[in-house]
Amino acid sequence: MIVHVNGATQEIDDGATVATVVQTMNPTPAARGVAVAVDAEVVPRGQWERRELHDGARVEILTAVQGG
Amino acid sequence: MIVHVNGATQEIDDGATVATVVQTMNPTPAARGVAVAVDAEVVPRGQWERRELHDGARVEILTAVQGG
Amino acid sequence: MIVHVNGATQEIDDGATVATVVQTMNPTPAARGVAVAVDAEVVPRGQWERRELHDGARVEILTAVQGG
Amino acid sequence: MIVHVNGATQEIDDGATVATVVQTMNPTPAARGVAVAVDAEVVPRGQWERRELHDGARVEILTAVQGG
Amino acid sequence: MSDPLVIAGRKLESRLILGTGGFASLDALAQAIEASATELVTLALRRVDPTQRGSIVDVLDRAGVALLPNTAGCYTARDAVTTARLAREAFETDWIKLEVIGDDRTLLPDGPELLRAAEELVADGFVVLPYTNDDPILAVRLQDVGCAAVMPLGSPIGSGMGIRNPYNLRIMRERVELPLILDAGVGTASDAALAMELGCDGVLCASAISRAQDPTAMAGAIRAAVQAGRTAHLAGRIPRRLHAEASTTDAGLPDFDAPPAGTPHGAG
Amino acid sequence: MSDPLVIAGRKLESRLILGTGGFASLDALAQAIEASATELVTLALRRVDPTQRGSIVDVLDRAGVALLPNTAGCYTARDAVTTARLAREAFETDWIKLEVIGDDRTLLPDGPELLRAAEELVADGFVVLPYTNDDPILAVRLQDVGCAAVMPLGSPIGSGMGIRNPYNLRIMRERVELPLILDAGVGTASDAALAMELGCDGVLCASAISRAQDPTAMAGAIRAAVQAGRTAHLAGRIPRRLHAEASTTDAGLPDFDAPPAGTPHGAG
Amino acid sequence: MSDPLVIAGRKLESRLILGTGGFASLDALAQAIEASATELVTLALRRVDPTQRGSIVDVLDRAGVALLPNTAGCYTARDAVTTARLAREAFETDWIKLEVIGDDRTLLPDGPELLRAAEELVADGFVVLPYTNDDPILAVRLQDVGCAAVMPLGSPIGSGMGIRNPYNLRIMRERVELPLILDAGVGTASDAALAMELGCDGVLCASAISRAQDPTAMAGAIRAAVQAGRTAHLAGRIPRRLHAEASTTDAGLPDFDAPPAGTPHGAG
Amino acid sequence: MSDPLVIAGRKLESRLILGTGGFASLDALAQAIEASATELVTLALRRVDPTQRGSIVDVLDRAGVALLPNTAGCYTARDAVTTARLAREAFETDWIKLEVIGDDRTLLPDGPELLRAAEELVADGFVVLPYTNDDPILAVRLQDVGCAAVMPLGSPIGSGMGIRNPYNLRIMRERVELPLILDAGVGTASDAALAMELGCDGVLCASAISRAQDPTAMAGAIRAAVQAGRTAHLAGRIPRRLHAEASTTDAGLPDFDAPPAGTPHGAG
Repeated sequence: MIVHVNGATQEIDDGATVATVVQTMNPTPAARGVAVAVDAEVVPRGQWERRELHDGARVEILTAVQGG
Repeated sequence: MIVHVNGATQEIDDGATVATVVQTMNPTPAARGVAVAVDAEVVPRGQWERRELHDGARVEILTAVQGG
Repeated sequence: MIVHVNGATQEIDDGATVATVVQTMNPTPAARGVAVAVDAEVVPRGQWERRELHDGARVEILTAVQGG
Repeated sequence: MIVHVNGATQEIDDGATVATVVQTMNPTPAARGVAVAVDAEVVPRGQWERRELHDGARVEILTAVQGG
Repeated sequence: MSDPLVIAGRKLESRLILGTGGFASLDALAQAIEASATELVTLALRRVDPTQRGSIVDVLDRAGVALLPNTAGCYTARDAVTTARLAREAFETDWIKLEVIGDDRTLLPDGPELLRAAEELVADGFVVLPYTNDDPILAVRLQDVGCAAVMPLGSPIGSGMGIRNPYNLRIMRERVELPLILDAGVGTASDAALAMELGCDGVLCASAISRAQDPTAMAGAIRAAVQAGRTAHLAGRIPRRLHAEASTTDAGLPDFDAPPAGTPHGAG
Repeated sequence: MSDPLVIAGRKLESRLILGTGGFASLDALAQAIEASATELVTLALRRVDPTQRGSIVDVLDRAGVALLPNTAGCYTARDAVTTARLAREAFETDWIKLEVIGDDRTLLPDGPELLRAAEELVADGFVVLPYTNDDPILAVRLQDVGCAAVMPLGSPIGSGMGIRNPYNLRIMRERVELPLILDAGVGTASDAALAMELGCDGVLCASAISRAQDPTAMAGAIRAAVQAGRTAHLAGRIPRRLHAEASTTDAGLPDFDAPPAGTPHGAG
Repeated sequence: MSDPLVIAGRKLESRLILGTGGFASLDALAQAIEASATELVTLALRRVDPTQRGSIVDVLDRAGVALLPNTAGCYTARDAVTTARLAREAFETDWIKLEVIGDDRTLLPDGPELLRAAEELVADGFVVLPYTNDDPILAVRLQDVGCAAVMPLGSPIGSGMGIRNPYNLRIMRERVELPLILDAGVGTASDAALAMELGCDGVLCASAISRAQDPTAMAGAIRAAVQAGRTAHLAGRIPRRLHAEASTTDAGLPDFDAPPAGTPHGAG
Repeated sequence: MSDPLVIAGRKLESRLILGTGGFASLDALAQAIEASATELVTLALRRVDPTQRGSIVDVLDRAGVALLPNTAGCYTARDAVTTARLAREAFETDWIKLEVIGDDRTLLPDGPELLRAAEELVADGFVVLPYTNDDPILAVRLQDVGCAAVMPLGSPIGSGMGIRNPYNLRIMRERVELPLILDAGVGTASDAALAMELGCDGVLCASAISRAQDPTAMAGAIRAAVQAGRTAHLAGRIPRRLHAEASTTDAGLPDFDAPPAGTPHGAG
């Protein structure tokens, strides 16, 4: 199954969750300062483990940077 | 029947038209530079003669002034 | 004998010194912050006692004030 | 005899006049818009012919240019 | 050598648009129109006053100028749209100077309402000339929705404060291809010239003329200033420098003092 | 309706004095003179260059303008006085634009030397027009010693920075009865208009015209701006306000929304 | 004597909000935070970069400052709202510095989109601090929809041009009761002081500090300037005058020259 | 980290010089001295008034500040020199703030008289700090004759107009190596900060403090502003730009809208 994570295409197993892809991008997913949107909707941290991704999902995994 | 012409209450006969009230306010209604709204909708000059006013109608009869 | 002290005419005895007129204007002449000019020339404090005034002398006795 | 004309040293005959050196610098000396100073003093046009230069004289021959 | 201002296909030889508010009389207005050489003049709609003598429309018609009705006094897009439609009916013109203000003390435009009204009026076939603030982004949005020109303020209406933020007008000029007309704040001639030098295509001026001590003379002054500023803009001004740049050369400067260097004085 | 600038009894219909420095050619100068309508033009004295072709004096004579020689490049009263006397001899005029500068980078005037030179030249019968800074006190001193006009700068020569301190010019105008001519800093038309609006009687302009991309066009622009500023000054501008002053009345504003207050709707 | 800035019930002893963009390193940022004495610091959200070392959140947590996430880079209300929600999730704060820009060259805000986003975020429970332009009307609209503060620019982000139009801020201050935070354009200390003197309640500053040659020193300078401007604002400045007002009295001035009037000199 | 202002070999830790004119009482003055942290304070000489209670000299001595007598009210070099000599006698100091004014309405300095007085006083052994206008050339002349500092105005004494022509101060700073002290025109804190940012070494301030509604608070504000401006000057400000310079990077900006380019959506 194909999903788009931070603009890049990625092949994942069926049934993979948000937590799965977060871990690939960010080895310390518990860290404060990370947030995830799937298809432009926020996925609260508490749902990462159980929220499965659908084929073609657009996942944005964001973190804090300097700015403003 | 009561209508409101330029903010003032006015008693008119049933079946009175826009042209009727225009004439009371402006003795030379053909003059360029006059426009009329009934209930915030423009009534084109060509319809003044046949457009009857309903009870409670809010009529605005406007003309050119310096401005701008 | 007539002298002019701070713009006002004053009658003094012949042989009167700068110290004499300073004392009339300023009861504590030793105070720091006072200076005297006679005919637009500074008279140092050390000479006040012995410097006699001539007839028509213009004496300015100045002291500190607030200023910019 | 040596004179200094417009900053350059020039050998001239004894008895040479202002008119002489003007002519060497400016072939049309009658032209309006020329003035001469010798040793920082203006020499009026009317005196050019008879004013002899002395040894070491500093001659400035000036004319109109754009400016201002 | 013609250099017309073209708005929605209409050529205007004069780049000065005259606002008619504030003139003491229609006669004074007529004289100012003539002195200004304007070809486009604003006017407003108000309730008929049966006691009124003389019609501004007659004055403008006699002067041969085109009419630019405004929507002055409107606080909402809805009222402005209604007023524009009444003006079209009254004056038989599609042109509208669109004003939607936010406040009766500053008379500053309300951007979001203005944009909404502009969009609606463009869709309804109007030639929309919006009075806007000096925000370059809003100007671009007004261009995007199909306005015929953009008319930023220099400072509040009638304030006479000139162009308070020339930088915004410079940035706006870079971004907007439509005609830019400075529409408020002119206090005197130099303000109008500056607007044109900043790249505006025209100036709309009411109070600076109508409320001057001598409105006719001021109309002539601002007319000349608009032309001067336009010409200067096209003529390409010199750059600004902190220091001086001599206008007279030092070459050939005489030396009245010293003998020429290295010369053994009197040696000859 | 004539409104001449009068200096030392000479009437000038044009209030623009043209500086000739910086023009690329005598032809360009001649065209700018015509476009500017000036009647008084500066020039300088430098060492004769035998290779030079064409005379600026001929150009100016053909244009029918009066000459205003300057003392550009002088750093001392002595050199300026000598130069003025040479200019009188060369051009058969008592008029002199007196420049005594303090610095070749800023070309700013040296006040004490300028005052000294002015005093000496007045005593020698000259009509002295001193180029000075924007110091109101020095301006009064120059008036006191008998100058024919006072010519303050707006900003350094050739800087194009306009009038950096309009307050000083306002104060100077209150104190000086002589003609005031803004003499440096004009960068474009609006600067010239502003000078006149501040109460100057004329503008002297060189680089803004001569070094513009199109000098002839800029000459016309600045000519128009000087006139516009003069007219605006006399016409009496509106006061400045922080807030707005409506140019369209609120009286008679329609109300498209609510039924008239207190009216039992449909009661009839 | 405490004089805290209160936003949405939170008291901030420092009236300087620090933007974190532009610092060369997290160390430099940490030092500037300390020198600035700020208690509220912005940060942004971007895609996770697995190669990144060090976390700005850790730095800010160690410094003990509150976080103010922004929506920098958003051009639409929709993106800004999504970004704000992600920030709430990431940083566990309802506070959001709302930016909706119209243009990547000027970074000027898009008023209508900004207002829409503000309204939506307020409804969603956010404490909204919108970065806006200097338009007083838009500021009032932002207040009306429930923002917690209004953050106008002085000039474009990072331009260092200071406050280009102080008049607009004065007018805004008259109309807005919410805290006003100057949010862009500060170039150096005097700009920050001026903002406070105009009645702003605080200053948000990033580039002026982070890109200064010595960011830590500049952080201290701007901190002091904000306090100085605040104190000066409350202390009640003297009015502006065109002319002078002597600070030394003329009373008692000596007269070194003339004998006293009317005195027959030597008569005694 | 000490950064003293050094004038004629004397080190001053505070770069703010306090003028004493305008305080409502000696108590108010004493409080302002403390709040300002100044170490150098002006005072003047006037005819003895036998009815006067309390001595400013005592107040200044108790505060431990050095005295800087002035020659306020003098219109000629001669009077100023006499006054300076009297001040030396009265206060046992060689330091003199030299004022020679041209006009009692503007209190602007008379350049030529000032220069003459400065020359004479330097020859007589004084440490001369001349109050001068913002003319860079006169400043250089004052340096040349041996003054210990140059004290230009920003605007007329007591006008509170700030620095009307920052360009002149920039040019002056380039030309003058002596300490530059801004000596008139400060109206509020930001003016003082700006003076320092332009490269002044100190600020002399009287009316802005003494006539503020709360002089003690304003003394503290201007003290902080002088320090802030000094620090900012040394910290190296960012350059000014017409356009924006982002403080948040665009790198890593999320894309909430489109599917990634070139990806056949749902192809997996």
